[in-house]
Amino acid sequence: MAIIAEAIKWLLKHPVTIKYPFEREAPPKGFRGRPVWDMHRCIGCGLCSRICPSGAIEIIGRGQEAKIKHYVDRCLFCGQCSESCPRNAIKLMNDFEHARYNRDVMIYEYKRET
Amino acid sequence: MSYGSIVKVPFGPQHPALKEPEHFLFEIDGEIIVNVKPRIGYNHRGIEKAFERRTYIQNIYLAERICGICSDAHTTCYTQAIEDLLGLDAPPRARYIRVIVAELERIHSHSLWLGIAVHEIGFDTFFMYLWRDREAVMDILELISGNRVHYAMNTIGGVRRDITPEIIPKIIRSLDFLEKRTKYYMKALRSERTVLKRTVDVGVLKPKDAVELCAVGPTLRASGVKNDVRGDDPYAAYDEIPFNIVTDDGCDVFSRMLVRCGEILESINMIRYALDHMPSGMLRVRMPMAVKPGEAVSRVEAPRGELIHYVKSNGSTRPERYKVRSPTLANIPALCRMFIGQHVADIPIILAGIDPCFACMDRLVFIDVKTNKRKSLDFESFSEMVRKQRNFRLA
Amino acid sequence: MSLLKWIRAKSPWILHFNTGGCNGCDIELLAAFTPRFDVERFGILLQGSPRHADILAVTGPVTLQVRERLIRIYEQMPEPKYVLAVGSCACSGAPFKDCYNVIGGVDKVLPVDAYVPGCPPKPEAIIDGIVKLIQKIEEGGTCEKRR
Amino acid sequence: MRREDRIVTKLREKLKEKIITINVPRERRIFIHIKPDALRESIKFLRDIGFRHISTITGVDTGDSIELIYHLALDGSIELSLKLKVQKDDHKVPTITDIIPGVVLYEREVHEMFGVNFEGHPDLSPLILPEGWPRNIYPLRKKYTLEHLRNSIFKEEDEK
Repeated sequence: MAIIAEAIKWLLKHPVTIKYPFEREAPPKGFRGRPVWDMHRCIGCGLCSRICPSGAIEIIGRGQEAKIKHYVDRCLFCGQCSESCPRNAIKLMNDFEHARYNRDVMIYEYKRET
Repeated sequence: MSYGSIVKVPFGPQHPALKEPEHFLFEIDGEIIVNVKPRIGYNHRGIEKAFERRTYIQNIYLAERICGICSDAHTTCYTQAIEDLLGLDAPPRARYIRVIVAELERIHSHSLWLGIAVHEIGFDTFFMYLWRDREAVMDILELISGNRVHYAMNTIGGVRRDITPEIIPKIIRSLDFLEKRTKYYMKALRSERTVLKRTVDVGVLKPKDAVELCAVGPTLRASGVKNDVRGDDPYAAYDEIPFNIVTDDGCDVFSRMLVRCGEILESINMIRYALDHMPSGMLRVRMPMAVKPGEAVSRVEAPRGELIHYVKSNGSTRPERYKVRSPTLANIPALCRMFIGQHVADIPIILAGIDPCFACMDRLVFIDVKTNKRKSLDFESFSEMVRKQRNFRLA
Repeated sequence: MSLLKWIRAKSPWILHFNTGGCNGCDIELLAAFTPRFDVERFGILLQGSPRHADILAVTGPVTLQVRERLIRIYEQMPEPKYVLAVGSCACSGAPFKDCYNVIGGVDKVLPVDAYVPGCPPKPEAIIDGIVKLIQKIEEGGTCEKRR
Repeated sequence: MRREDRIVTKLREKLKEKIITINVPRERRIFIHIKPDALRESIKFLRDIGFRHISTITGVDTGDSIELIYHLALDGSIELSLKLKVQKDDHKVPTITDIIPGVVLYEREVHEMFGVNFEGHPDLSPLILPEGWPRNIYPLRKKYTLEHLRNSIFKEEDEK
C-alpha cells in the first residue's frame, strides 16, 4: 500500500526522464571519453601503444614521422594512455556517441602535419 | 506430498561475473525441489591465464573487467595484493578515497539487487522507483571517476583521481536524498504484503549450514553470523572509520533484503564520516616496473561478500600466477542447500537472494523425464508462469 | 510495404543476451529501460523470448560455451532481425580477445547491424545506437542478405 | 604475544616435523608449507581451533610439481595459507569435503584447471570449461600457452 501512495505523489511531479536524442545533457567534467592525440606534442615514443590494456592503439613508425591509429571499437576508455603520456599529448574528449554501422569507420588516424 | 516421479528442470545458463554464469539442474518431485546440481562456466573467459600475459599496470584494467558491478572491489583487491608484494602503502588520502568509492559502489550494487529482487517477485513498480533513485548514486560515481560503471580509480600505490572540494556538497546532497529514500523503502518492504508473502521463510539457510558451507557476505550475515572482512581484516581506511556490521536472524530472503538495506544506510554514514575526516596529502606513490619475487593474499569485502585474490610474482614485469575467487562462487554450495525442500515457484527469488547479478538469466529448458518431451521457455515467461501458480496457491 | 516498415520501426522489441561479458553493459542496458532514460518512449520493449524479438542486443565477448546458444537464439528470431553489439567486448573482444575461451567479437559469429563501443557505453550512448539502428530499419534494406 | 604467533606455536606443537616452513609476512597473514601426507590431519586440526571458513584453493604450476594452497580464515580475521606440493604425474590428493563441506566447488575447479585428482570427492564432473573441451588439456598449467590453447581448440572448432 505504501507504494500506491508514493505512485500518486510522483504522478503530480515533473518527470525525471531525460529526453535524450532531443535534449542532450553534457557529461560531467572529467568524463573519460575518447582519447585524442595532439600531434604537435607527440614525440612518437610509443608508450601509449605499449601500455594500452586492450591493444587499441597502434603506432606506425617512430619519432616525428609516427602515425597513430586508434581503434575505438577496442578502446576501454580507461584513460591510462593519457596518464602515461610523457608529453601530455593525449586529451580525453567528453563525447560518448560512438555508435556506427561499420567497424571500419571506427578507426581514427593521427599524423603530424608539416 | 510425493508424486512419485522426479522431473528434471535445467535452469540457466546465463550469468555475468567471472566464472559464475550458473546453470542449475533441478530435480523436482511434484512441486518440491529435491536435488540441485550447478554447472557454471558460461562466462568463463580464462582471465586467470590472461593475467599471466599482461603487465602489472594492464592487469588493473583486466581485474576491473572481471565483474561490472563490483569493479572497484576487484581493483582494490588487486592493487592491495601488488602493494603488499612491493612493500609500499597507499597514502592516507588515497585510502580514504578508496573507502568512499567502495561504499558508493556498495550502495549502487545493493539498490540494484533490491530492484532485481522485487522484480523477481513481480513487483515492478517498486523496481522502477528503486532504479530511478539509484541514478543518484550513479551520478556521483560518474562525477568522481568519469565513468558510470568502470571507475578505474585505483592504481598501484594509490588512486588516480582526487575528490575535489567542489563536488563534496553535491555528494552530501545526494547522500541525504538516498538516506531518505532508503528509509522509506525499508518501511515499504516491511509493510507490503506482496513482499512479505513471497520472501518470509523462503530460502532458509541456518547459521550452522551457512558456516559449514562457507557462505560469505550478506548471505552469511542474514543468517545471523557476524562476519565482515571490513571489520575483521581491515584494509584501506576501514580501521579508522566507525561502522556497525548489519546482521539479521531471519535466515530467509526477507532478512537478506533487510541486511542489504541496513548496509546501504551504514555505507551512507561511513561516506559522510570519511568525507569529513579525509586527510590531505598526495594521492599516489610511484611503483617500480618490476615486482620482487614473492606471494601475497589480499581480501576485500565486495558488495556480495568476501573477495580473495592471490598473486605470485617471479620478479619480472608480469605476475606468474594470479588467482581470483569471487563471492558468488563461494555462495553456490549454500545456495544449493537453500533450494532443497522449496517450491519451484520460489526458484527465481531464492537465486536472486544471493545476489548473483541476475540480469541475464533468460533461458530454460523443461525436460519431462517420463515422456522425454522438451519444452523451451524463456526466463520471463517462466517467471510469469510461476507467479500465476503461486498466486493460485495463495488464493 | 512502407506500412510494414513503419510498423517495424515504431516498435522494435529487444532481446538481451549476455555472451560472457562482465555485466557492466548489462546493467547499463537495463538502466536504459528505467525511468531516467526510458527507451520505451520509442516503442521498445525488453523481451525475454527470441520468438518475439526484432533486435538482439549482445553484450560481451563470445565465449566458446555460449556460442552455440547465441546462434540458436539468432535462428529462433523471426525475420527481419537485427543485431546490436553493445560494448567494446561485443564489438571486438577488447581486453579478452586473446583469451583461450573467447572467440572475440559478435561479428565473428553473427552479422552485426550496429556497433556501440564504450566500456560500458552510457545508457545515452546505447539509446544513440538504438536510434541509429531504427534509422536503418526505416531505410529498410538489410533483411534479405543474411544467412 | 600476537594471535598469529600463538597459532604458529600451536601448529608447531601439533604437526612437528611435517611442517617445512612457516612464514608470517604481515599482520593477519600466515603461510605454512607442509608435507603432502599431513593435509587431512592439519585441516582437521585447523578446523578445531577455529579455521572453519575456507576461502578457496589455489593451484600453482611450479614446473615439475603442482602447488596447492588452501586459504583458510579464522572467523574472518586471520588468513592462513596452507601449502603442499603434489607430483604432476602421480597427482592424488585426499579430499577434505567431509571435513569442510564448503570446499566442494573449489576442488572441482582445481581438478579441472590443473588435473589434480581428489580422492573421495563426490562429483568431479566438468564445472567451468565448455562442453567438448579436449580431455587432458588443463588450461592453467604452464605447458599450455595461450597460443597453444587457442590453436588446438579453435582448430577443432573449425573442423566441426
